[in-house]
Amino acid sequence: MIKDGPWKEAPKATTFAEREFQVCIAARLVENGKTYWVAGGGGPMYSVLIAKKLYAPDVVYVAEDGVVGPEPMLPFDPVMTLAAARPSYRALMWSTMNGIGDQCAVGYLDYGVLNTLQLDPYGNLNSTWIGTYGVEGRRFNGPGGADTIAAMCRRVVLMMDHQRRKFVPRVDFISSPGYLDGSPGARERAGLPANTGPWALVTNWAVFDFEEQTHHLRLRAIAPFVTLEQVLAEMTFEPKFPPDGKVETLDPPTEEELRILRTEMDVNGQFTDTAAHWVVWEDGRWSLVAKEQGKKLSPL
Amino acid sequence: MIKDGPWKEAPKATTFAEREFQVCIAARLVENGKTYWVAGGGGPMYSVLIAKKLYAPDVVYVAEDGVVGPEPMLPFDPVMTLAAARPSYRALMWSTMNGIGDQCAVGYLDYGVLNTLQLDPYGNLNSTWIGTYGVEGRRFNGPGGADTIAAMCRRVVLMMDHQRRKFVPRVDFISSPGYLDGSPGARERAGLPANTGPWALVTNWAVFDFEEQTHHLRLRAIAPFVTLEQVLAEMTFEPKFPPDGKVETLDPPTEEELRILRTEMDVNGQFTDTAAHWVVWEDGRWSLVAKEQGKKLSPL
Amino acid sequence: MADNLERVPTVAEKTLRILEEGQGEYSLPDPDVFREWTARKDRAMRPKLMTAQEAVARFVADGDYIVWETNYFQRGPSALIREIIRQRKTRLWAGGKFTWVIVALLVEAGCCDRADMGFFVGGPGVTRAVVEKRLKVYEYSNLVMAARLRAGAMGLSFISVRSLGGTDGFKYSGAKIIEDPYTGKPTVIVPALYPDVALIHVHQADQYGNARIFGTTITDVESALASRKVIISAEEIINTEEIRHKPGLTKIPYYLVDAVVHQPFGAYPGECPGMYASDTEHVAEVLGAIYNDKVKEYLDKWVYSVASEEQMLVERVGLNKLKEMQRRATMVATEGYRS
Amino acid sequence: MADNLERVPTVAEKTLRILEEGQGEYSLPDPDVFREWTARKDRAMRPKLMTAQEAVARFVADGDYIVWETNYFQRGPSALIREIIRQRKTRLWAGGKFTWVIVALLVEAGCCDRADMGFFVGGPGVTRAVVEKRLKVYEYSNLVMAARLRAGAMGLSFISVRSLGGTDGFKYSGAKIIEDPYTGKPTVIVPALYPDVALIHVHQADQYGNARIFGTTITDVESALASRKVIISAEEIINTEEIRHKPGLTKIPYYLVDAVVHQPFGAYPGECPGMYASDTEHVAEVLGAIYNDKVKEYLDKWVYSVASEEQMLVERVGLNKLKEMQRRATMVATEGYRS
Repeated sequence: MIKDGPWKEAPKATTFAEREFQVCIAARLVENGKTYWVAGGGGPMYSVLIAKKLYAPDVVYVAEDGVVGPEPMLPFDPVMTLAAARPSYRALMWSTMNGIGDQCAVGYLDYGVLNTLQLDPYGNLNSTWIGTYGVEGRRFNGPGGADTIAAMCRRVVLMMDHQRRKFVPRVDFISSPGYLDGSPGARERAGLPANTGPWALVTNWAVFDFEEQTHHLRLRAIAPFVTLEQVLAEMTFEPKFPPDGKVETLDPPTEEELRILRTEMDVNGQFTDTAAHWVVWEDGRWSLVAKEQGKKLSPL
Repeated sequence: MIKDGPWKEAPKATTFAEREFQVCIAARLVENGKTYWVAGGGGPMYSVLIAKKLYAPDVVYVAEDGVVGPEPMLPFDPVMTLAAARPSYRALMWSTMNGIGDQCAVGYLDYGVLNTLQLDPYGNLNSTWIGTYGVEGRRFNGPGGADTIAAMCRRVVLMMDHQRRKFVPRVDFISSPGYLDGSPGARERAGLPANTGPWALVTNWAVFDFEEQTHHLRLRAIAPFVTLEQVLAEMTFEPKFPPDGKVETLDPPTEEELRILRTEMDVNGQFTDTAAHWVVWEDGRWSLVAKEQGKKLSPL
Repeated sequence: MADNLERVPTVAEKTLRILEEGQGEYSLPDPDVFREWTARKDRAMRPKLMTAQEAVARFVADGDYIVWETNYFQRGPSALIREIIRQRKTRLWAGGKFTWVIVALLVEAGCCDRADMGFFVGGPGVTRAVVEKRLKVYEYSNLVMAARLRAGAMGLSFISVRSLGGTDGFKYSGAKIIEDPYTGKPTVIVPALYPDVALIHVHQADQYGNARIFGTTITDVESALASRKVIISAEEIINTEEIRHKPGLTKIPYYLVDAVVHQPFGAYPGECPGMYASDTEHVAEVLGAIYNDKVKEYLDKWVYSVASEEQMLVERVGLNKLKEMQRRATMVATEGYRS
Repeated sequence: MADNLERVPTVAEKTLRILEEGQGEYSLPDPDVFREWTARKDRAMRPKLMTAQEAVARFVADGDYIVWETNYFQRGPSALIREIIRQRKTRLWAGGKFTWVIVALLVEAGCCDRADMGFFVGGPGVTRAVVEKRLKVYEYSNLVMAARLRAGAMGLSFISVRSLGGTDGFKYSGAKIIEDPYTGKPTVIVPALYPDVALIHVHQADQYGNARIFGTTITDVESALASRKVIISAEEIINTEEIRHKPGLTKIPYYLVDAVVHQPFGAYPGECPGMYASDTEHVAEVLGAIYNDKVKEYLDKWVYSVASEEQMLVERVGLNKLKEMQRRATMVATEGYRS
């Protein structure tokens, strides 16, 4: 899953936000020559579009509303990541919601990439309610297109902030299915297509996959700017580890990845603005540096 | 069902083929301001198009393949009554087979008009096999779109040659449903939509409807050129009669009806060519006259 | 007798087990009841042009189940939604798929007390309404809601889907898991949806309701087929002659439609692809109002304090902004949006 | 715990009765098996242009279930069908919906031993094949076959329909009547259809298989989605640049497609709406051949005695006839067929 690629040789960035790192890592996981169905915009969309520009030219990006293989006119207006002219530009096909759902159901949409608010060891997603459903806490936006993608795409890449309150033993509400209780055949018993399920989780600190037998989250690689102890401390449960115990260290973003992300996608600096600090390479090591108020990272 | 209309006052034709008569009578049954879904071409299509031109301007003709409300470019090439440019001309919408089927299923297609090879007292249609199914006899073209129309349109007008071998107590094969065994709720028990079923039968000699309680074929009117005895002799079962016993006499075709039929629709004279004789008004009465070989009826 | 008759070795039992049932409320999906309604709709081509006020007054009743296509930001029937709020409709049941802020606006305006969830912003107002039991939410997803509408559009009572199973949403939905009648495997089915009202904003329509939409569509066609009352708002009213010239462009035939509202900028503040871009400031304002619990102020400014959409566009938005939105559309991508 | 949880008063039982079952043979409609096939299809855009000979040789196997769109007379894949006959494929199972002469031709040519009926001409040859047990026919209708393909295209195992029940066709089909899981009423369901091969003739396609069709369609899109192998024949090959210019016109995306055959007059003797009218003499000839039991002579003349479609068009049809067919199309209705 963690492969080598052109990023190995490319000039590395020395200052970036963690969420930028996360998007670049997700981009490197993109498999060339496959279809990617992405709900909404943000990190999942950016990761696929960066990959298509740099590493996976034969990837087919499919938007939730049925835009197939566009050459989107970047950047987009805020919120307008779907059903709008710029993201739909120069597509091979404009379909409908049910039309693109059909393509997924019969198996033509290989990968999904999804954000989640909360995750459990079996990759179940919560985007509906944090707290006690209907009683206390907060209602969020619901599954949207994520339930479909999580159910029917062959492989799903998840993206989440690496925070202790988000890695929970049991999500407050399963909005979109992972491996449910993790037992063999649990998804099939729920009526979901065979041979589907979460394939990877990319946080701002680490990359996970799911152990084949147990369907349990397994740590595969960590960011160069955090320690294994830090990664585990921000989880309420212990992940599995590879059989050889080897957890790899990820490469930092390249200058080119960040240039594309900053100039064509996250142009309003949402990722960098919402970050509390920057990751900076100084004196031969990575450190977290408090952000200067109002200062944006340069587009390189 | 048998109404008065502009044909009462219009100049009457004095020479015509029986099947021409049949089409004109079916045209007069067309209800203005309703949608008509017609499978294939021939008499059913002609009757609706004549009606639209003369009596029912707000009728919406819908072709089997989903052409909605065309202003068809008449006449058509042989066979090319569907999925072709001329019958699709100046439509309001071009749909798909499932798309137009959906419109029918939710109830937007009011009437169907169908040809049949065989009919039983409950309006069941056979267009699949005459003889013992699969063993002896002859395979015909199957239900095509007729099963759908017979099942889902609100009212169905049937058209059949008035011949003893076609009025049978039980059709050899139910290709498209009438009232099945005639019992109350028989169609609903078979999963068909409520409040649907055959509404009229127009032959070259008579018009029937179906008795409300028994769902049995009921004679309502006969052609001016045949007697009641002739009509009944060409049936293997006795139809019901109206409560008052009154069987009406139909008006002959008008010159205008025939002109449209002959010049815009049946331009190759299929109806007149295949007729064994013409119906002719002579000496104050109608008679059947053997056709002169090769001579066509004039288009008036 | 049957000559090519063969016994199929698939289903041996004569019953199918229902393995699981969601507990969410839904209207009984009976196609025959829906057909009684469509039987009464007029098939003749009659002009249906009217104002948004009139269309909403006549065709949206308190307690109706409403669906709308796309959302407040992208070719949605934003003008019609604002008119619903302005007329203070109540007890609406919202089909909240593929939408953003509309459910929150309806809830805060007191128009809506039930919602089927696909996707909508769940800010503090919606959370409060749920906790205080002023709003019931039933849980589906965008595509499952689209499947329910498709089943309605097909005149069915239910349809099977390959998702929703295993989620907690399933429990609060009308879905069931049954043994598949052919494969025997567990299969999720959902009830068809037959809304009372569909609100659809289109690029072009004629006065009878024959409607064209360019770009992707969500479930515009399905909603029009499955809903009792269909209100179309259109950027442009075109001649029926033009409709007949390119019948392949017609997405919705007129006899499904009850009202046609000529409403330029009817998707404002959203984009109408190929015609105008969105008002990004307004988008930020309404999202901010929801997240910061200022929806009432937002509605006062943009809905209640103006008598009509036209007044809002002239007095609150201004012609310069509208021209700029058109200019930005022209600058990006008008290709493909006329065919 | 569940706050908006309500008991739905619809289905009390925990089983559904199967009330009736047709006895026709069909392939088990398992979407997961179909998904194993689509998993292996290439998603990259690679040129797929090849001749009809090559496409049929590579993608039509003996024993395959084949579907085709429209028919021999109207935008059907007539050239591909003739090539199947020319290559003497055997044991094909024909999805005979909305078609005229094709099944009769395939049967008389010895290519076909099973057919699902929607509509096809049943002349003496077909009758004889049935009585002599060389042909099994299962009975559906055009729309029910379309529904089966739609269920396949939706990745389902079955779908409910509002027809077929009560007919004798039902008995010789794969349909069932079950208690509706929501209304309790009797409901007809049919098995999804996942053909091996879809043959689709289109107006325009690019070299990868992105395809455009103008005018009404039957189930072109559904067939492409539900079939393992998809062969497109196209009147015109256009640039992908043109496809991207009007994405709304693409009906079939390239990754469903295995072969693209550039086949001008590929619908001959049928019409291709907006491009050419039909050869009415040929239409009469083939219908006459079937009704008068002269199919072998017809096939000798038009199929076996020519090595390719190109040879047939030049030597049997002649350029004058082809030009006249085009002229007649131009005379009638080209409007609407480019958008």
